[in-house]
Formats: sequence, structure tokens, C-alpha cells
Amino acid sequence: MPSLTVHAGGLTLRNPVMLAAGILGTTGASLRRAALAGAGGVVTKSLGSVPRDGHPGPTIVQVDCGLLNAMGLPNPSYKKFQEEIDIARTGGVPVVASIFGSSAEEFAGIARGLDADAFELNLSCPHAEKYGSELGRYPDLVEAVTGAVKAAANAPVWVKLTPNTADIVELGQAAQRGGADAVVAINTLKAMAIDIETGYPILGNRFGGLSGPAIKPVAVRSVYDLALRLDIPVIGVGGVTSWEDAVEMIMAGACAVQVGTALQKGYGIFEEISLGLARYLERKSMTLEDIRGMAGRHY
Amino acid sequence: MPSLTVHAGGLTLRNPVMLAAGILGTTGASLRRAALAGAGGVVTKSLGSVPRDGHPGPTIVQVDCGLLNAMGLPNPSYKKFQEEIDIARTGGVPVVASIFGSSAEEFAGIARGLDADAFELNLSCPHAEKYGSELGRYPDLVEAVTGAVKAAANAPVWVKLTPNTADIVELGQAAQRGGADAVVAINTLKAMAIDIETGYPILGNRFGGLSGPAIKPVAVRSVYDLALRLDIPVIGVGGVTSWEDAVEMIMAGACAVQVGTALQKGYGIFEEISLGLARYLERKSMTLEDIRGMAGRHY
Amino acid sequence: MRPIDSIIQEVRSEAPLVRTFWLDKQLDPAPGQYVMVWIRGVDEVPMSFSSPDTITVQSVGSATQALFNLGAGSSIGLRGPFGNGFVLRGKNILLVGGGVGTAPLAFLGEQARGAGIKVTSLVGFCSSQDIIFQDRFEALGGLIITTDDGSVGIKGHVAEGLKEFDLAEFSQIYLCGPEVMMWDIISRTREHAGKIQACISRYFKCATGVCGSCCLDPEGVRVCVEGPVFMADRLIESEFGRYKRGPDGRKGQCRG
Amino acid sequence: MRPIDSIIQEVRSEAPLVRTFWLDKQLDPAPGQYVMVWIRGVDEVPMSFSSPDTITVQSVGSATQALFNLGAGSSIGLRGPFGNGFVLRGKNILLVGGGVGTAPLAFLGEQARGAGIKVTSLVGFCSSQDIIFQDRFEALGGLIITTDDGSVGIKGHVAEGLKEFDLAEFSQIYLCGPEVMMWDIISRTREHAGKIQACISRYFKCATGVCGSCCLDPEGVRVCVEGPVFMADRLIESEFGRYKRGPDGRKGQCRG
Ligand SMILES: Cc1cc2nc3c(=O)[nH]c(=O)nc-3n(C[C@H](O)[C@H](O)[C@H](O)COP(=O)(O)OP(=O)(O)OC[C@H]3O[C@@H](n4cnc5c(N)ncnc54)[C@H](O)[C@@H]3O)c2cc1C
Ligand SMILES: Cc1cc2nc3c(=O)[nH]c(=O)nc-3n(C[C@H](O)[C@H](O)[C@H](O)COP(=O)(O)OP(=O)(O)OC[C@H]3O[C@@H](n4cnc5c(N)ncnc54)[C@H](O)[C@@H]3O)c2cc1C
Ligand SMILES: Cc1cc2nc3c(=O)[nH]c(=O)nc-3n(C[C@H](O)[C@H](O)[C@H](O)COP(=O)(O)O)c2cc1C
Ligand SMILES: Cc1cc2nc3c(=O)[nH]c(=O)nc-3n(C[C@H](O)[C@H](O)[C@H](O)COP(=O)(O)O)c2cc1C
Ligand code: FES
Ligand code: FES
Repeated sequence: MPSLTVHAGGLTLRNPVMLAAGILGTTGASLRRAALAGAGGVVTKSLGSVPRDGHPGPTIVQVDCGLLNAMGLPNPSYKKFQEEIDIARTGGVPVVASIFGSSAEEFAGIARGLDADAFELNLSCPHAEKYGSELGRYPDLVEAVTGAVKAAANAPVWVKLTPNTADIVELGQAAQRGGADAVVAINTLKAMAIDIETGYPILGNRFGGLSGPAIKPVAVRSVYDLALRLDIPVIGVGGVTSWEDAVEMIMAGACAVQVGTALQKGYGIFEEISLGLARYLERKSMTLEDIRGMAGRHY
Repeated sequence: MPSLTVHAGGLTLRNPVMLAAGILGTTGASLRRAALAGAGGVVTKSLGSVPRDGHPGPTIVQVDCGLLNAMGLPNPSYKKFQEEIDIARTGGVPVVASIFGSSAEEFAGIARGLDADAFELNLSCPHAEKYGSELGRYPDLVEAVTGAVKAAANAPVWVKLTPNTADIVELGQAAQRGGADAVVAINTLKAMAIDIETGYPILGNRFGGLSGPAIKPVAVRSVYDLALRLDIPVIGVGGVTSWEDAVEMIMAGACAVQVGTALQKGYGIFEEISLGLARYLERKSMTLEDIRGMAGRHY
Repeated sequence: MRPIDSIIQEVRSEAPLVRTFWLDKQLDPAPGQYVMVWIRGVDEVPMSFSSPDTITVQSVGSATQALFNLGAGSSIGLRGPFGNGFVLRGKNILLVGGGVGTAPLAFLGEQARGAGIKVTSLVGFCSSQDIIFQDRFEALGGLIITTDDGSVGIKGHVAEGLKEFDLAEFSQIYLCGPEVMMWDIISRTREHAGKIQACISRYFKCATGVCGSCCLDPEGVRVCVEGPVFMADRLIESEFGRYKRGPDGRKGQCRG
Repeated sequence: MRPIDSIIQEVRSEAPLVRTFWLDKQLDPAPGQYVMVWIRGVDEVPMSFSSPDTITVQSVGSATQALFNLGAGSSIGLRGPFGNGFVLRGKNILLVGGGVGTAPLAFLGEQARGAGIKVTSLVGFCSSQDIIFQDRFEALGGLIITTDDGSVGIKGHVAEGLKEFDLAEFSQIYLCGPEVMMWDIISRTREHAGKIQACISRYFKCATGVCGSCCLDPEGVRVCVEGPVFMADRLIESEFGRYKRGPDGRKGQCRG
């Protein structure tokens, strides 16, 4: 079997298939379970500086080819989370702490207070006031937050970007200027669903973020554009559900992928994707590096 | 049966289900066919000032729950199109001319040269250099183009907006300031697909626009935000495939909907949606006005 | 799936703070499965089925109170049925329930009787006025009731009633109620843990196995899709009975 | 559907500018259906099936030339089969083809023979060296060949060969070739238009019935999904034979 080991944004992953932020990432146990099930790395639920209950329900709606969610960044605060990270680490793969704040200082404070293998800055959640894409849509804020966390953290810093923008490359370049070790693309697309019997927006928060197969073509395009224009690695996320999707994302330029919504199929998805990827490389007699960014070379 | 007649951005439509721009809109005959099949109004293929062959193939890829297209605005130029509009008009419903240009002057020149029931300004196509969203992402350009066409045209002016932005409401407000009679939301999402056997981007143009059910939640959210914040009417487009989708779009705040990708099911879609809408209103003993914007009132 | 619209057909008061709602949709649930109930404009919360087309709800907070404001003809949204449900094993079963936790057990008992299985019930409540489904359990077979205040039946917690039975006789034991009560029963009957199925509760947000809100330590079991019914021997090795997490993911006590 | 990857198994030269490509995918097409062939990095163009697993291509421009540069082992992308295909009617049919337009007819004739139908063919080419599939048509039954220069068979256009037949004898007539040739035949045989099926070509972009590139005046018929095979009486009332639109939608002559 060909090697699936990758070096991604300062981490070494035994395979490029990671658990995405906010998916089964609330407890150390569930993170470890993903690792034991075959994930090459895991990302925690996004952590803030104070506990949050998140939005009222429904927090999720199944739509055609995807999920709409407006969890609202529920989390126990980073202060309560170190013990979970420590448990997660017993799974044997890198544990990336996803963090969020409303200012560069708040981000930096959280990064200073946590011991993790890397930080992923959530500058892209589309449905939490004062957080996520409300900062992340502005290149100067992306740069400032990245710079502050870089200065504060003793681990690699990844920046997760929003696709709710006219030009995701501008945001990626800002992250790069701020010193990011990698960018992660994409977070969910701002979206909503309405109950036609009553006219109520279904999500408790009215609008939320669209994920799953529906957004994969948007994610592939984002990764492609970013990989062609940035010098730092790109981690691809959005709709990855099969090994074919992982290949497509890597050909677009991703050095690793993250899987979120597809966890609906269960933890087995990690092994399924890695195995498919390995078999594909074997059949083609190629390495991960050979296929990475292949689409950009066909221009 | 309850009345489906609507007044939408300066036009009176016998029903709120229109044919979207660029779908079977290259000939007067196909536009008339949509009218005879039950469309409440039809929009032409986007017309520029010189003939264009469009992008090389593949110009379309079927993806999960949607279509990716990069037609590249093929059109015979507006100069050759008046005869098609005249034929289309024999279908008995308003014919909206979709137009594009690379400057306010070019837009205005086209509007001056065409006799149509309304103009729809394509400030949103994501895959044609110098056109569409390359202008439409900037509020000041949206305002300027709208103003110029308003001054030049002797028919209502609609502005079709791009969802490839951090804040579609800013773009809608710019259109409103420019004097638009309505906004149309949304055009396609910038996206791509890669052939995993070879690494080639599948579309001849490499990237294109995502349409169909995949983008409906993004369209619904856009319409909702626009309808709550603008004074001019909003026409909803994006993934409408059934009468339920039309109801959802109208509840989000749309006064009419446009149907594109769902024409893959054939011209029967117009009657199917109108009939379903009428039956729904009858069952609920409500009018179109009653349900329009209902989601916003549940806030 | 999007929430299905359901019109409430009838509401019956079972006890001061407990009501049963009849739904107009046939969701064909198994006993132990649950449905996410959307009270529009308020919240969406999990409820077990108390029969194929009813849920029985105790008013404890904002969503359940809002539900109590809805009468016949009102509509709610439903997602489900979700989860694994109880599995019937053997020919002689015991149901052990507490409070509104008796709801899925009444449903299970009726299904078991229909399949010719012998059913015995032990159910506990705070006081006589809190007793629900007494007629349904009586119709199933032997019934022991406990009340905390002794106003009816045996005085004390449900576990007090255990003495009335030789648990070895039962092919399977089914448990549902407040976590402290279930934990009390399980810890007193460890030797039978391999034949006890318990329907448990955690904070559910997505109910589709992705958000992680309901995960059980130390294995990260997703209660919303892998449960809510578990064998007691599996629970003994878990956080169950020791702590549970709230909406923000912090550990808290496991009352309620 | 995304394009399916297909490895070219074999390439055979049929005439100086005509080659047949064997595909490794069983797409199970009906005669008259077509497939969108993606020559990567160049373009995607429609091609009829010349048998269940072959296409036969005339080199006329950039995409077809690029295809000619691909040999066995090379890969192309395929979307299809698309369109309606021919419908077999009756027991005695006539095939009338011109140039590479004979490709789907050879496929159709073989299917008809397999179904016990009597097949006669009339096929025309520019010159002796352009003749393709002579053996396939001979194996089907009666065959008349015409060449523009008279180098083989009857001299002149395909229509010259019509005199050899009493068209009333045929239960159905199948037509494929350059538009001027098909129009020539149809206008000379108007009284039989109700039993002539013609496989026509327009500029295809999407091949899924949404872009409008292939629509036929005056009814807006989408050739890519409602065709490419039409009854001749329907074509007589259309733009067919008078003009066709190019990639930009402008009307042009209907040569080729
Ligand atoms: C699988 C399952 C089946 C259940 N079946 C029933 C039933 O048949 N009848 C019944 O009365 N109750 C049942 N519950 C409990 C019920 O979901 C809660 O009582 C209800 O959510 C309270 O909501 P509230 O807004 O009224 O209370 P709140 O004021 O929001 O909270 C009160 C308490 O209810 C619990 N709770 C609140 N929201 C949730 C949630 N989303 N998920 C889980 N627990 C929550 C918490 O323990 C909380 O402390 C079940 C719970 C689960 C997990
Ligand atoms: C239903 C159908 C079946 C066909 N079957 C065959 C076949 O079996 N064998 C064969 O050799 N040819 C067939 N053709 C014609 C073939 O598609 C064109 O010859 C080919 O597209 C030329 O491409 P090019 O890039 O080489 O030429 P170009 O230089 O691009 O164009 C040359 C001419 O080819 C035609 N053409 C180009 N692109 C297209 C297109 N996308 N759709 C339709 N016509 C186009 C136009 O008339 C154009 O003027 C068929 C066409 C259709 C519509
Ligand atoms: C239920 C849910 C919760 C999420 N929570 C977070 C989060 O806390 N932080 C974050 O950066 N992204 C979050 N995301 C976004 C995912 O990490 C991912 O970017 C997105 O879902 C697209 O990937 P997918 O299509 O594989 O799900 C969440 C997504 C879902 C569906
Ligand atoms: C093949 C195709 C061609 C299109 N051409 C145009 C166009 O010329 N001008 C335009 O404004 N929008 C164009 N669009 C966008 C549609 O009008 C519509 O905004 C979009 O497809 C979303 O709607 P849908 O999901 O119903 O298709 C095109 C879409 C498709 C699929
Ligand atoms: S409630 Fe979300 S994983 Fe169980
Ligand atoms: S080729 Fe697009 S409609 Fe026929």
C-alpha cells in the first residue's frame, strides 16, 4: 500500500483524512474515537472564552444533498477543555484546537491558555453574532487575528476561511501575511430553510450554514484558487463523503481533507476514505504528492 | 382557484413562475414555448454588444443535486436579438431582456438598442472575464450600472445579484439606490469539478457556476435578507424545482420566482409549479400576498 | 429530513404536569425510539413515543411549557423516529419505570403482550397524584407501584419494589426513568446487567450523530443514534450515573 | 452525470478523414443516440454511436483533430447515451445515408437484421476513397452506393439512387447525413414524410435540454433531448434545411 503520510501545516498526519471542527468534537472521548476509527488528525469543537449554550433548536435541518446547521458555537469554554484535549490525544493523532473570539486579543488569550498540537482559527462560522465570518470577511482582521495568535501560540496556526465572500483568495493571503501555517477551506455557506406549512424559518437561529455534498463544488473551487495563489498549504473541507471526493479535493490542491457532515454515515467513513485513497494511488502508481494540485497543472 | 397574478417590479405576471435567464433563452421560439407551457414571464439569454461563442466544452457538468455550468455568455449580440424578442412576445407574457456589459455605458447602449418589457442586468455571472460578478461584486459599480440603464431604458430595470459576496444586501441596496425596479437573487455560486481519472478540471473554462437544488438554501437566505431590508421587490431564483420550493421562496419574501435548472425535467415544470401553488393557496385559504415574506414576520 | 408538520389530534392530562399528545402522523416507531418535537418559535426537544402515535410530556421548562399551551388542532414539527429502540428478548419480561419514563415502557409492554410475552411492571412516582398509565400497566399483567411518599403502593424509591421479584425469572428487564433511579436499579442488580436494557437521556441537539452533544464517556458513544437504549453492562462502564453534559458541553449532575 | 472515463481500445481508419474508435465502456445505446465526447483540454462534442461500443468520427476541426491524435490506450470522457434514437417500424426498411452519417445507420441496420427485418441501403459518398462501412451494409441486404464523382456506383448525390426504389414498399425509411442531403431527400419524397425518420444535428452545448443552443424554429424543439431523431413531416415545418444556428446563436447556412 502506498504511504498516506502527509506533512500538513506544521503537523505530520499518518493519513490526510481529518475530522472537521464542530463534528463530534465536544468531548475528548468522541475525538479519540475518531482517531481510533482511522482519522489522520482531529479538530475540536470551536472553543471560546466563556461557556455558551448555543442557539435554540432546531439546530439542524436535513436539506437536499446537505445539512443546514446553526448550532451557535455551544462550548464549555477553553478553560474546561484542556482535559478533553488530553483525553483526545490518547487517540494517537494530532489534536487541533478550533478556537473563536471577537477580537485578536480574545483569540490570543485562548491560544495562550490551551495546549494543543495546532490551532485552527474559526474566522468563518456564518451564524454566530460577533464571531466567525463577521470578522473573517475582512482581510485586515484576518491578518490581525492570525498575527496575534501566531505570537501567542506555541503550536502551528491554521486559519479557517469563509466562502461567503467575493474572493476567498484575498482572505487566504491575509492569513498568510499574518503568518498562518495553513489555511482551511471552507466553512459552511450562509443559508436557510423555511417550513412551508407555517412560514417559520426552521432553524432556531433562522439562518445557518450549509454543509455536505451540496457545497463540494464550491469547496473544490476555493481550494483550487487558494492552492494556486498561496505559498502555505491548504486543507480542504466541504462535502467530502467518499474517497473520490478526497481525490478531487487533493487534485484541487489540498494537502489534507477534513470530513464533517459525512460522519452521519458513522465513524467508518475515515477508514473507507483512506482505504479508497490508498487503492486509487496503487492502481495509478502515484503518490499523494503526484496528485496534489494536479488540476492546477492542467491549466 | 385563487389568483396567481402578481405585480413584480413594474410588470404584471399572470403567475409568479418565470423562466430564468440563460435557460432555453437563445431563440424566440424556445422563449415562446416556455410562455405557452405556462411561464408567467420569460427572461432571455444574456445579451452583449458583440457575438460570443462562449467557452469551449464541457460547458456543463451534472453534480450532486445540481448543475455546474460555464457557458461563457454565448449570444448573437443584442443587435441580432430584437427579432427573437418579437417572436417571444407572441407567447403572450412579458419578455425580459437579460443584458451584460463591461461598463455602465455598454449596458446603457444595449438597453437603448432593445425593445423589451423589462431589462435584467446580469451583474452576477461568475465565469465570464470582465463581466457579471466582476462588476457586480462592487456596490458602487452596481449602483452606477443600474443608474445608467435606468436613464437609458424605457422599461423597468431589474438587477440580478451575485451570491458570491459577503453581504448580498449591500449589493441590493446599491441597486435600489441606482433606481432598480426589482432585484433578482441569485445567480450561480462560483464552483468547479475535477475529473479524478486525469486531474483535469471538467469545465472547459475550469470553473463555473453551481445551480439547482444544491443552492436553494443559499437562495432562500438571500431572498429573505433582501426582502427584509429593501423597499423594492425581490425575484427569487436558485434551485426552484417544485411548488414547495416556490412557496418557500415566496415565504422568504420573493414576489415571483424564476426556474432554471429544473427545466431539465421539461417545459411541464411551469404548469406543475403554478398548479401546486394554486392548490396550496386554496387549501390554506390564503393569497399570494398572505404568504409573501411570512418568514420575516415570524422573526 | 425536514420536520414533518403534525396536527395535534387530542391532548389528555395524565397528571398535574404530564400530558399526552395524539399526533396525526403514523411514524411507525419502535418502543424506545424518540422523535424531535419542534415547538415553533421556541425549541426542538426529544420525546419518546408512549404509543405508536402519542408522546407523553412532563412540563419542566420553556419548550415543554410551550407545548402545554398547544391544544388539539395546533401543529408541531416532527423529525423521527430516531434511535434504536428496545429489543424484545424472551417470554417473560419486567418493566421498571419512574415518572414520565414509564411512557415508552407502556408502549413496549403493549407490543410485548401482542406478541404473547408475559409482562410484569414495577413503576414508581413521587406521589399518588403523579401516577400515570396505571390502567395501561394493569392491563399488561402484574403491577407493583411505589411512591416516594407512600400515598399509593410501596413507600420509597422504585428500587424498593425490586424485593417483590426474583429477577432471575425474567428473560429481560427494561428500564426507563430519571438517571438516578436507573443508576440505583442498575447498581443493585449488577449480576443481571447483561439482560437489562435501559433507555437513557442526554442533551440532544442534532439527533443525527454529528454534533457531539450527546456523547457518552469514555467511548464517545452517540446516544442519539446508537442509543437511546443500551444494555446496562455497557452503561456501568460509562459516565452514566456519575455525570452528564449540558447544552454547553460542561459536565453536570445527572439528576432529571 | 460526470463524464465517465473511457479508454480507447482500438482505432481503425475507415477513410482518409474518418476513423472508428472502440470504447471500453458498455453504455448500451440505441441506434441514433449520441454521446458527448470530451477530448480533455480541447472541447466536448456530440458523436453518434456506430455500434454499441464504437463512434465513427470525421475530422473537421479542432476537437475531431485532437481526437485523431489519440490512439489505443488513450482516454476520453463520455457523457451519454443521450437523445431518443431511431424506432424500428415494420418489416422492410430502407436506410439512406451520406458520408459519416452512415454510421448510426449501419448500427441500426444490424439491430434490425437481428430482429428479422428486411434491410435495404442507399448510401452516398464524395468519392470511392470516402466510402465507409461498405461491408457492413452489404451484409445487411440490398445496397446501392452513389458517389459524387461516379468513381463507384451511381454518379451524383444520394437522391439519384432513390430512383432505384419504390419507396411505397418500405415500412419505414431512416435518414442520416449532411443536412443538405437529408433536405434534398425529404423534399423529393414529401408523400412519404410520415414514415421517414431523420437523425439531425444542431450545435449542442449542454446536451441536457437547458441551454437552448440546439433549439429548432419555430417550436423551440430541443434537438439534444427531444431528438436527434425526428419524423420528416415534423422537420418540413421547421427551420431544417433552411438555416441552423452556430455556437453564438446566430443563424447560418445549413451545410455540413
Ligand atoms: C431520548 C429522550 C427521550 C425523552 N423522552 C421524554 C418523554 O417521553 N417525556 C418527557 O417529558 N421528556 C422526555 N425527555 C426529556 C425532554 O427532552 C426534556 O424534558 C425537554 O427537552 C425539556 O425541554 P424544556 O425546554 O422544557 O426544558 P429546559 O428548561 O430547556 O431544560 C430542562 C431540562 O430538560 C433537559 N433538556 C432540555 N433540552 C433538552 C434536549 N434538547 N435534549 C435532552 N434534554 C434536554 C435538560 O436536562 C434540562 O436540564 C426525553 C429526552 C431524551 C434525550
Ligand atoms: C447528434 C449529433 C451526432 C453527431 N454524430 C457524428 C458522428 O457520428 N460522426 C461525426 O464525425 N460527427 C458527428 N457529429 C458532428 C460532430 O459533432 C462535429 O463534427 C464536431 O463537433 C466537430 O467539432 P470540431 O471541434 O472538430 O470542429 P469545429 O471546428 O469546432 O466545428 C466544425 C463544425 O462542426 C460542428 N460542430 C462543432 N461543435 C459542435 C457541437 N458542439 N455540436 C454540434 N456540432 C458541432 C459545427 O457545424 C461546426 O461548424 C454529430 C453531431 C450531432 C449534433
Ligand atoms: C453540525 C456542525 C457543526 C459545526 N461546527 C463548527 C465549528 O464549531 N467550527 C468550525 O470551524 N466549523 C464548524 N462546522 C463546519 C465544518 O467544520 C465544515 O467546515 C463544514 O461542515 C463543511 O464540511 P462538510 O461538508 O464535510 O460538513 C460545523 C458543521 C456542522 C455540520
Ligand atoms: C446553463 C445555464 C446558463 C445560464 N445562463 C445565464 C445567463 O446567461 N444570464 C444569467 O443572468 N444567468 C444565467 N444562469 C443562471 C440562472 O439564470 C439562475 O440564476 C441559476 O441557474 C440559479 O437558478 P436554478 O437553480 O433554478 O438554475 C444560467 C444558468 C444555467 C444553469
Ligand atoms: S445529538 Fe448531535 S450527535 Fe447526538
Ligand atoms: S444543447 Fe443545450 S438545450 Fe440542447
